[in-house]
Amino acid sequence: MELVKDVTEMRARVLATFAEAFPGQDFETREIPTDDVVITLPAGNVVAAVGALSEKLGMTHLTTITGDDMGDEIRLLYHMWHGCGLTLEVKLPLTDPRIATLTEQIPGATMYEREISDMFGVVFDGHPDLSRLLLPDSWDGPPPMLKSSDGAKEDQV
Amino acid sequence: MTKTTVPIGPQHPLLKEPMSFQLGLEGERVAESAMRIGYVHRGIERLCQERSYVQNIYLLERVCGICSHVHATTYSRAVEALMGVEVPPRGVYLRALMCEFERIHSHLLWLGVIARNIGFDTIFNYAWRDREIVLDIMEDLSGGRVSHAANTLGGSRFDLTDEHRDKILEQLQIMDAQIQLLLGAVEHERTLRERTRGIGKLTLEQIHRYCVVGPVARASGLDIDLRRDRHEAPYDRLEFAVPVHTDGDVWARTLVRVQEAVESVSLCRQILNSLPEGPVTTRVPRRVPAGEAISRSEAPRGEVIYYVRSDGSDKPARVKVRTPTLTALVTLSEQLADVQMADVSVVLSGVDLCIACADR
Amino acid sequence: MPFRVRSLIYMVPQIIRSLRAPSITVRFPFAPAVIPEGYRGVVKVHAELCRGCSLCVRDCPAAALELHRENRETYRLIYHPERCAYCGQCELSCNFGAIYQVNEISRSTLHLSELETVLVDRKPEEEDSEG
Amino acid sequence: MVPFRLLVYPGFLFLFFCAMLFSWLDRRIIARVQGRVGPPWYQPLADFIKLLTKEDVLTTGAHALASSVLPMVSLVSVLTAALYVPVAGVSADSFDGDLIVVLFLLSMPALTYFLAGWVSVGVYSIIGGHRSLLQYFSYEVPFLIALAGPAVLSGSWRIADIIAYQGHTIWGALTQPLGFLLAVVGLIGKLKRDPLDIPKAKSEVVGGPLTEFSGRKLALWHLALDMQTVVGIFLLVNLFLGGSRFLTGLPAFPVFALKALGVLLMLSLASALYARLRIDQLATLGSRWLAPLALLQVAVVLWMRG
Repeated sequence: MELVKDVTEMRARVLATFAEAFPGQDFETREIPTDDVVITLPAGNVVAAVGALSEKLGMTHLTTITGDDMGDEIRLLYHMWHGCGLTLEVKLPLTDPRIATLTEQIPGATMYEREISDMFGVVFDGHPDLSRLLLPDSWDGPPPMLKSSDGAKEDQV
Repeated sequence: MTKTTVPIGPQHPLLKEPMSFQLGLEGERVAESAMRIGYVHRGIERLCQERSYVQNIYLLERVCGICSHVHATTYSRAVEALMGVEVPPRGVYLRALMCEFERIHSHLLWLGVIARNIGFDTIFNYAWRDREIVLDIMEDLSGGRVSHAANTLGGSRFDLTDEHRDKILEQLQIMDAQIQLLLGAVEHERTLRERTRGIGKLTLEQIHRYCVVGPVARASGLDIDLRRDRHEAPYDRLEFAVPVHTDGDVWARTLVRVQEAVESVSLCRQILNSLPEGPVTTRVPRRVPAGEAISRSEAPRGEVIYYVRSDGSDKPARVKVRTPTLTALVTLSEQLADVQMADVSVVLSGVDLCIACADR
Repeated sequence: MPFRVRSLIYMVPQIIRSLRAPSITVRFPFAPAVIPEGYRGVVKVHAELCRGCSLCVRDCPAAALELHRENRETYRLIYHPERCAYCGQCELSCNFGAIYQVNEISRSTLHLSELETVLVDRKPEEEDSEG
Repeated sequence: MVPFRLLVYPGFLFLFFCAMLFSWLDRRIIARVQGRVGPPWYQPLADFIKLLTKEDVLTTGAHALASSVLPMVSLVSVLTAALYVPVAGVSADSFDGDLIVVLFLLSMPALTYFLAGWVSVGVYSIIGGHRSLLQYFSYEVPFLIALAGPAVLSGSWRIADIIAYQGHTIWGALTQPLGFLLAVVGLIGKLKRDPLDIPKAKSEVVGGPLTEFSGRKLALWHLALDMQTVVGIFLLVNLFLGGSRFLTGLPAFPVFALKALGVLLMLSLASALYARLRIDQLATLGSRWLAPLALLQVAVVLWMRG
């Protein structure tokens, strides 16, 4: 397995791959400590981007997906690792957040997507089984990690 | 043949923490399995948003009871990166020292658990007896056996004197002999090998597909270890081998883990012998500038990742924890397919389940 | 599978060795429990050093410390061992070296409320006599 | 004389005492091997009394009568078998062919064990019951053939005659070492001890057939198993180690006790030395190694008799 040595190289390689896969599109990028490049993508492009990365660069290791309620939108961060970190950032609207599932490219994403759908109410289109992962089956409150939720009620703790 | 449904969990002698499996059995063969976790979900990620950066160290230490130190270290590293603070070299070494002790402790604990589950109480007692040496060292160093509270933002909370170091080196000598005994038993003992060989096989291709990390991945031939691959201090100045096997079964995982423990003993010795002089902590600002940071480290079970976002206040805006167990859980349904009822215990303990980690 | 006698009797020398070695079990109630020197046990305070700045209260992750302040001179610092996580952050946070941990374990009681300990009970006249 | 032999020595009371003693010694030996201290001497008795005082819970759907009768059947068949097994040369009764009766009575507990799983309807119980039956077929055949060795050699199926035969030749364990080893393995399987505790493996089937039993019934089950251990050990001592004879002039009882403790030590060490086998591994072991080797031993015995 050939690993990428540093962040600058990672950024250059990934951007070159994306320029090929999505011609004519510009991507906002930033570097964050320690050793990570964040690339912002439109929500519809994630599946194609992950496909291109695994095909061209052999990057198949998805570390996890982070959901983050920014107050006005939900951010999904797809953390990947291949010698140094690469994070694909996607922004979803707060009302009816939806995105295509990654489970076909990367079956390991199953758990992460179920967790996000539990905690943030994001719907992953095409996911084989979006049942509850961490929350109890009887949970009927809003997704607990959203800023608008005030956590669990007393009898659900 | 009629199918019986056998519940394993939420409470079962095999599981040390609550999780639930429904196994559809045809005779003794497992035909289908369904899994449910979340019984020990404590909402730690949400709690983190309501506590200050300092308080979170102790909260995150309680994500996992076994690899508590590595969680606190990884989190501290992310916050230090946000603050732009560099930890003095002695602090870095002491953190790594504790991580390696924890690795020995975790792997021996696991060896005991799997030995218990295959009915080998002698190995169980030996492994846990020897683990006691490491626990004593850690208690001596930091004041706690399991929750060490050995980290603070900006460095390590404990320091070593020279005589203390010599005492630990002496104890490591005993540890070395004991671990060799256990390694010999794993390599040569026949019943142990017969029970674990060919069980829970994962191919390299499956490892890639499910993004599995840690000893489970290394037992299937994926040569991945963040301590080495990230070229980070102090591991870039220490010599250690990363044991990799290609069989992909529980026996290979056993070997990988025990050999890793042997390597860790040598790492501890190297760290103690090359401990740099100087302070162990540096002063940190009370406020954390806005920004985000990702920090990764190699926990005993594989890669731990922390994503921390700060909005400039004294509490983090988002802390994301990914524990290595979550990746291994996905593979369980494939590992459990077609095994015998008797091997369910071997498969489940083979991946080193830490359910509290996975639930958070 | 080849038949090897060694693999069947591998553990024999080990168990003979441990038959001769002393047992490691501690007979707890009959033998003294040794608490190591550096053990982080219950929290104590050098009352004369405490200024009531409440830094320890603010940093305590388990909310085990409480400061009840009436005015600048009159305050009480209360400690709840049942909530304490024994992490020692209070010791680290204190700028005056007033709060510290000792290697004792908290006693057991029948009622949680009995555990509550008043660490500092500062009244104005004490302040005067010291000053 | 007969009531004394039935009830006190070598009957019920003596057996009860031995069951407690052996169970304690066994736990103590294993503990020492593993670097622990082990329980105090009164632990097995305390466990027994504690279980007697516990509430007796019956699961829904379980057969009430069968679940209270089965432990008794198990205990009674072990006690009946004990009547014909001499302790230091003394037995309550003896007749020509009593070895066969003893062997039959000693396989009764295995059947009741299976039925116990069957009547108590829990999934773990039923799986455990199936396993105990499968295990029965794996160990019983080599065990019986191995025990036939001494009988064929001495030309009698009466235990007293076999002891007498060894008295004027040498121990059975020396003429048939293989048979003795196989008999010990068979006994481990019969008693469901580590490493052949497959039907009650805790990490797999919780408590096996006894999962749903509690209180007095569980106490009786444990007592039956402990007594079975004692009777099985005594039987091996009589058939393979020459009963109470060692050198002329030595008193019978201490010699017999020493030999019995020796066999117990073998059982304890075996459980400390090995991991539990899987049921299919035991079946393979039984049919590929144990049974053919036992047959070989009997063939050698026949050749020795000429």
